Order: sequence, then C-alpha cells, then structure tokens
Amino acid sequence: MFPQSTLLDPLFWMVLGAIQVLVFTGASQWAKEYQLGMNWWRWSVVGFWWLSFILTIAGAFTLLGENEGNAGWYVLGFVGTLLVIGGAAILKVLVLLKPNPQ
Amino acid sequence: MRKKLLFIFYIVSAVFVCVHLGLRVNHLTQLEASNTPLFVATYSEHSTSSKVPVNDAINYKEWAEKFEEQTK
Amino acid sequence: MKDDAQIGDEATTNSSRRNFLKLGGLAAATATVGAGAGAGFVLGRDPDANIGWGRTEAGKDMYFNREAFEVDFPPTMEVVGNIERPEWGDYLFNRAFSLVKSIKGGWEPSEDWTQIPDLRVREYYEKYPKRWEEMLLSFSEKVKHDNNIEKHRDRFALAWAYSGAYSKGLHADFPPEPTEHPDVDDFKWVQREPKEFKSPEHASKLIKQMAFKFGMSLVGITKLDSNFVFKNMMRGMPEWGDEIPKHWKNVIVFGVPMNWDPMYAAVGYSTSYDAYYRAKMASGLMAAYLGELGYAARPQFPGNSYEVIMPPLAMLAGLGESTRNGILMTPEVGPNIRLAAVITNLDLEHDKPIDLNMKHFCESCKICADACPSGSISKADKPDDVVRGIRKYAFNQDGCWRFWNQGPTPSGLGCRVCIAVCPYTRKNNWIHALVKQAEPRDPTGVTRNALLAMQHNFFYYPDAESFHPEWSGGNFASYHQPPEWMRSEEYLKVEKTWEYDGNWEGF
Amino acid sequence: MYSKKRSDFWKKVASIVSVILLLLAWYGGSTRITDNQSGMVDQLLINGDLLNQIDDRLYEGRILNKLNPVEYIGLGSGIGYGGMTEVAVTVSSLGDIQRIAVLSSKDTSSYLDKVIQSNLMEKLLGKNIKSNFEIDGVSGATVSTNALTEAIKRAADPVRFELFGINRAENEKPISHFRWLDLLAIAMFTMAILVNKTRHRKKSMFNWALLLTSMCVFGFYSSSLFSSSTMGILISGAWLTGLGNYTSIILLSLVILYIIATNKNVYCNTLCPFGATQECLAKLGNTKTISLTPVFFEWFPRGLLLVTLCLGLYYRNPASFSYEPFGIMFGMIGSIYLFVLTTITIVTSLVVKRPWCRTLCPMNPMTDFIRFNRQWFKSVLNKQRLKRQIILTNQMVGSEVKRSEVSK
Repeated sequence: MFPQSTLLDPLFWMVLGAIQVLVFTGASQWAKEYQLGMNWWRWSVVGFWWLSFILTIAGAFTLLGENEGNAGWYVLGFVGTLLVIGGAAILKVLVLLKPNPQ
Repeated sequence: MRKKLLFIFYIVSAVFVCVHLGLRVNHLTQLEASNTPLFVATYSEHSTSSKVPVNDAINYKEWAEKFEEQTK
Repeated sequence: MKDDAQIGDEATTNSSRRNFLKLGGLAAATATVGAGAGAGFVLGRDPDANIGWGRTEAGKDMYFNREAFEVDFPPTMEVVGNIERPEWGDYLFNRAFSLVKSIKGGWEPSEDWTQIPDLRVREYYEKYPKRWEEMLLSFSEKVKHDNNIEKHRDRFALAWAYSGAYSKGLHADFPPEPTEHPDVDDFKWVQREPKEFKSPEHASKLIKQMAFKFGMSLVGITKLDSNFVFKNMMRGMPEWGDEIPKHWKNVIVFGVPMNWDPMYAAVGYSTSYDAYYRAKMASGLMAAYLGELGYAARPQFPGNSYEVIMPPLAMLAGLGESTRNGILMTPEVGPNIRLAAVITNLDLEHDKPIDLNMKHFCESCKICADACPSGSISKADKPDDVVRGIRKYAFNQDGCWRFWNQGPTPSGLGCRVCIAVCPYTRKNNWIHALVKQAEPRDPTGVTRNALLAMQHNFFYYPDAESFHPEWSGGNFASYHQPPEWMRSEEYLKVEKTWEYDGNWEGF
Repeated sequence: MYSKKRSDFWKKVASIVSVILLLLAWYGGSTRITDNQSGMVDQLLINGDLLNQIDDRLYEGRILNKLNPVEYIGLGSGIGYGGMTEVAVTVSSLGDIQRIAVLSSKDTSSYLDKVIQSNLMEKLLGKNIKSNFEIDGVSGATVSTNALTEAIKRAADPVRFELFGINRAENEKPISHFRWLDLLAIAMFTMAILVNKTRHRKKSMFNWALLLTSMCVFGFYSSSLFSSSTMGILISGAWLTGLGNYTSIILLSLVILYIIATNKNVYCNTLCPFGATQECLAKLGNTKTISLTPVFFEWFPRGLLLVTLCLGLYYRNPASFSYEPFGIMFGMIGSIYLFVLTTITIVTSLVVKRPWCRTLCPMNPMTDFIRFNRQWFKSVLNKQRLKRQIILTNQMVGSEVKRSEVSK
C-alpha cells in the first residue's frame, strides 16, 4: 500500500498477513457454528477461493491504477461475478456435505 | 433483510437502466443532428489520406533547409 | 467440580470469545478486501514499476529468466532465400538526406521516381515504386505540418520542452562521430596493451554488469553477423566497399525503454530522444571502458549513426523477437525499447536467441496494424514479405515516414503509436509480470487467446484516424491520456481549449 | 370494494393513455423522418464535384470539363436485426469500390460496432463490382453482417448495371430467412404449453429440462430471446418489410396469443433463458421468493416499458432501446451500464429468487396490460349480452302482456 516508503510498506504487508490468521480463525468459528465439519481439503478449497477473490480485486484495481479505466471495471465485473458464483457453489457443496450430527 | 436487498437492487438497476436509455436518446439525437453517415470506410492505396496533393505549391529548397536544420 | 457460576462465566467467556472471533474474522475479511484493492491500485500507479535507466545497478530490470527459452536460431528470423546484406539505399535516412542534397542542388521532385538523381535511391524505389508516392507526400505534409504546428504550442509546450532537452543532449559530441578509417578510429581510445581476461565467460559477465552500471536495462552479446552490416556505408569514410574490418568480432547490444507515461500518450506527448540520449551515452561509456582495457570499440548509437541493422543482432543476442510492426519486442518492456551497441574485438561468450511464442501472439493480435495512423503495418495473418532472404511482415517504411512528417511533434519526427498500443508494452507490476511468465510456458495457447479476447473487448483504442493531428483529420488522440507533468494547463498560464481522447482513468 | 373499483378505473385510464401515447409517438416519428439520406450522399463524393441523381438508388459524380461521369454512388439496404440498414457505395468509373458508408441502421449499435470492428468493409475496398463478390461474415453478429453484406451487394447492383449492363441481383425473399431455429421455437413453445397443462408427477422435472434447453439454445447459442426491442419492432410494424432474425418475433407473438387465449403466461417460468439462469443461480444460494408490494414498484416498470416503446417508435429505431441484461448475458453486446446491470442482477439472484423478473422485466407490464384489457373487453361483452337479454326478456314480457290483454 505504501510502495515508496521503506518503513510502512513492509509493515503493511506484515499486518495484512497477520489479519489473515484472524480471517481464518473467524471462518473456522463460523464453520463450527454451522457444524460444517471442515477438513483439510475443504479448508484448502475455501482458502484457494479466498486467495483468487482477493487477487481479482487487487488485479482490477491495479489496472485502474494504470489508467486502464475500461479494463479495470470489466475485469472486476467479469471475473468478480464468476468468483462470486463459484463462492456460492462452494458454500452450497459445503452445506450439502455436512456430516449429520450423531 | 432480503427485502431490503431487493429494494436496493431495484433502485440501483433502475438508475443504470435510465442512464443507459438517456445516453441512447442523446446519441440518437446527436446522430440525427449531425446528419453524417454512421461509419465511412475509404479506400486508399496504402495510406489513410487517399488524395495525393498537387506538389507544385511547395518550395522544396526551403523544405530541404528546414529538414536539415531540424535533424542536424 | 466447577460450580454453576464458574461454568456460567466460562460459558460467557467462551461465547464472547466466539463472538469476537466471528466478528473479528468478518472485519478482517473486509479489511483484507479493502487493503487488496488499495494495494492493487497503488501498485498500478507505482513509478517503481517503470522499468528502465538502470534502476538498480544489479540489472534487476532484466527480470525475465531466458534460460528456459533459449534456442539455436530465432524463430522469427525464418531464412527463406539466400540472405543479402542491406544496401545503402535501404536505410531511410540515407534516402532522405540524399534527396535533400539533390533538392538543394536544384532538382525538382515529381511523381516519376526514375528522375531521382541519386542512383542508390533510385534502385530502392525501383523495388518499391508505390512507396515513392509516400515520400512525395512527406514533403507536402511536412510543409502543412510546419504551417500548423505553432498553433498548438499551448497544448504541447511541456512535451516539446522535454523532447527538446533530450534532443540537444543527443546532439552532444560523445561518443564522437568516426572521422578516419575504422582500423584507426576504433582504436583511438586504446592507450596501453590489451589486458587479458581469464575467459570469455568472465569477460561477458563483467561487460553485462558494466552495461547496467552505465544505465542500460537490457544487454545481450553475440557474434557480429556480417549479414546485417550495411554495404557501401562506413561513417568517416566517403567511399567504402563491402568489406568488414577484421577486428569486428563481437557485438554488445543493449537498450533502454522510453519514459513510460509520455510513450503511452503518443503521438504528441511522446519522444524517443530520452531513450536515444541514454543509449548513446551508454555506447560511448562502453567504448571508452573497452578502450581503457586496450580493446577496439565501434559504438553504434541512435539518431542516425549505424553500420549495422540493430533488431536482428538484438534477436541473435537473445534480447527478444521480431514482430508485426518490424521492431524488436522484449519480454520485459515489449517494443518500448531503444537499442545501441558496441562492436569490439574482445573475445566474449555469446548469448543464445530465445523463443517466447511471440510469433503466435502477433499473428492473432493485429492491434498495432489497426491503430497505425498511416496504415503502414501489414494486417496479414502470417508474415507476408521476404526482405533480403528473411521472411517478415511487410512494412511500408515510407508510409510510416510520411506520418512522422505529419505528426504533432515539433521536429515532425517520430510517431510511436504502435509501441504504445502493443499489449506487450506493459510496466513491471505484478499482474503483467505474472502474465508474461505464464504466456510463453503455456503450449496450448489458452492464456494467449484469453488475453487477446480481453485485450480486444475490454481495452479502449482510439481509431487510426484520430491519432492524426487536427490539420490532417484527427484529434490528437492517444492510447493513454498524457501524464500530469506534461499537461501544460496544470503549470503554465494557458487556457485549456482542447479535450484529451484516450483511456480514461476509471474514476 | 371501493378501492378495487377506483384502482380499476385508474387502470382503464392508464391503458387508454398509453395507447394514445404510442400512437402519438408513432405519428411524431413519421412526421420527423425526412428522407435525410440524400443530404448525406454528396458527402460521399471523392473525385467528383457535381452530384446528380439518376434514379432513387443511383447517383453519378461528375467533373466540370469531363464528358462522362467520374464516379457513381449506389444506395442499397439490407434487412438487419431491427429493420433496414442503408448503405452507400462510391464506385470509380472502372468499377472499383472507393468508399463504403453506412447511412443508417436499425440494429443495436453494439452489434453494428462489432461488425465495423471486424473491418469486414475494409476487405471489400478496392474490389471490382463486375464479378459478384463474396464476403465472409463475422462471428457473433451474423444477423447484422448479413444485413450489411446484403446492403452492399444491393448498392452495387444499379452501378454494375449502369457500367457493365449486368443485372445480377436476385432479391432476397423474406422466407429464406426462416431457419431451423424458428421451427425449434414453435416446437419448444408447444411443449411448454403441454408441460404447464399436465398434472404429471414429474412436471417440475420436465419444466427444468425445457428451461435448460431454452437457456442453451435461445440464450448462449443464438442469443435470440425477445426483449422490449422485439416488442417495439412488433408494434412498429417494421417486421412487415422483413427481418433478419424471426425467432424472437415468433416467440413473442406466440406468447401474446396464448395470453389472449388462455390468460396464462407460459414463457416466464418455462422458456425464458434469463429466467433459467436466475433459477440455476437460485439453486446455488438458498434463496426465498420476495416481492415488493408498494405501488411504485408495480407501476415503474410499466412506465419504463411505455417510455421505451414510445422512444422506439419516435426514433423509428426500436432495436436500439432495449434495456435488458440479455444482450450482455448471452453475447457480451451492450454498453458498460448494461454490463454493470447484468453483474448486479447475477449476484443478487444468488440471494433473492429471480430478481430481474420481480423488478424491471418488461414481461410483467406487458402481461398485466393484456390481461387487464382482455378482462375489460370481456366484461364489456358480457354487459352487452346482458343488456340484449334484458331487452329480449322485456320484449317477451311486453308481448306476453299484449297477448294477455288481447286474450282478455
């Protein structure tokens, strides 16, 4: 976020990395509440989706930063929507594959 | 909560539709006012300006001087 | 046994912990999305992404690892006949200056190219008769340009100042133009015995580092291929046959990109002189460096001081490949590269050419051909011309030159639109670096087709006519709008009476 | 009872007013249409200075001191998606095409841009019109490409006849535009009727099958589903002079006839490709059906459809006023605003069931309009029949009384 500054830039990336831990612990808390029975491959699917979602947003705004107005919005709209649909599909699968409580 | 969501969706999509229609109207009015064809493709041997202008109007010596001085 | 109170507050701490995690997780997620958008935007705007001018002395600009793509022969240099060396008349500036001399001698140009006094120029137009009409047009267009250019000074004042500064720098006398026979002139900076290198590999490794220290972004070394040395053309020698000096063994080719923002705002706001100046200086410094070590050095530098054709040598040195608009395209900076070189007798280890699949990209892309204001770039699906035994895309030199004389630059020289609109001309931020690494490694061509589909549908390209200046049917359009430091209305007391036509910034 | 009566009254007023508005727009349009084509033709001269008209589709360009004309300009028109596309071709005296200009087009502008970007016309420049030239089309915008190529051929005919005396035109019969897709549309429609009628156990499964096939065929494959612009074309009568793509018009007229006949709208739940997309997305997220009750939300789409149809009539260009996300969804055709609209609709349809159908889709206003008028018309009919019966009974009673008096 602060590419020109030698101090703030590393700090920013460290903080961003740190809050990912909070994101995933929060997510596991939500998952526990809905008893989704999360195992390793479910977490990796969710993690992969989350990474591509953030990358898409970052990519679209990078294009905007480069003064490619049209390209930025179209990428955000096009890839963004596909990812949102993908996310909904993953959620549906997770809910369907819920282990039924004994 | 979903009702609110649908409400917001309604307003936002209505705005975009109206903006789209508004732009279409002024595009068509401009088109009509300008009374020029929608699109023209002109043949040119291999350069976009098709006519080769008559050259006698040029004072070549002056052109040569200016060219040499600019590229020296 | 815990009593109820303990269980009670344990439950409350548990539930509050759970709530904190749940809400904290949500907040962190939204913060990440915001941070991603912000970081992405800022990286797009980050000047550090502007590769060029030896940003880091370790030559980090040359970030593309070429080992995986080395081949023995450049794929875009397909030999179809016996290769002929280029003639004196094949070089556009030679023709232009010869015509100037004839006109000053009282010759009146006419539609009939057989009347051209200089035989060497006549031979060229015998091969390409249609192009003489373009050269004729360049005379009249230049006059129309000179009559109209001053009216737009308010708009382009800062751009012309920037270009003028580097143009004056370029005309400085370093490295000096050769004045004597190459056997003498190439050794003018040699004072002592040549110092022996441990091995050619050591020499090449050192020379490349020095090129980066002299400010170059890309450097490659190859054997001097005589096929690309001009015949009858040797600076400092009025008469020259087609022999090649014996000490011309190896050639060190290096280059630097033009400043990105003006280049993207071609034609009016762009200039080649900034990169020309830096490349010329580097060739002088390298020649002096080799001279100090006792080796011959013949600098080849921009403007108009060459004995060789640069792009093929750069391709042999593995810097990049040939493209549809006929200039070198590199993975780091695309066609936004200005080359210079030093020919030397020093034994050096040669680099190998590379194959980055650029051939297939150019075949299906055609964006430069559609955008070319003078329609000089071929729109064929495959290379459709054979020039001196090598298959390449047909390119109308004289049509391009004609638009140089129309273009809204003060000296009326240079266009650069094909460089600005090329999808490979991208700065070094993470999204383009990712794409440039992925595309050559994908044999199926799926990434290429996806990229091209996005390129054609999502990006805005002004049409070819609108790049023209107002006096020849355009509106000074440009691929990107000019950078802030070139907008005269931001700094000078001028009244803004023009509109920018180019990619909008998205907000 | 009281509000029902009052709202009926307002509805009657509204439907009459909208019909009047449409007629006014149509009338307004016809007065405004000056044949501005001739104004444009003189801009198309290249070498000639003097333009004089030989007949309504052929002009010639002359230079003062030259005996025979220097160049000819031919006008031609082709049948596009929304109606006529007019083209002018400037041909040199040797028969080489010097310039092609699209004078006017009734296709959606994005379709036209796609054809222009494919520089289909640049390939034609310089060709000689003596031999009938073949033009390879452009993927994605087939209807508009055929319109353009047809128009260029038609424009070249008079000039070819003038120069070489060859008349090559075999004029296009509208029927030849009939394609297998139109037959499929009729077949699918009848199946939709059947599926709606049966009480079969597996009815919803059949319904889903129909929805998915329609989404693939009429949506992604051919993007030939109808929209407000098709309604505009239908009422403007532009299809009388022939249309490039009949499928959407056929589908629309079948739907309207069925509503008139049985007061049931079969299209939305069984055939609409965009509806199908929203249904699939609804399956992904657990959605609930919600509808907005306030009056505004019911009347806004009606106003919107009315305005669009009026604009279509007034500018004689219904195809350029479609505001649905169908173009973007199934063909990436449309402005960036429609692109944003489509993205929002898709994302919302994960949470709310069929958001577009619940809000702005022009199908609802159209169906309500037809149903209301059908109802009104029927009630008027019944009233008359009742009156007639009353008169009959009175007469009978009257004659009874007379007969009884006579007999007394």
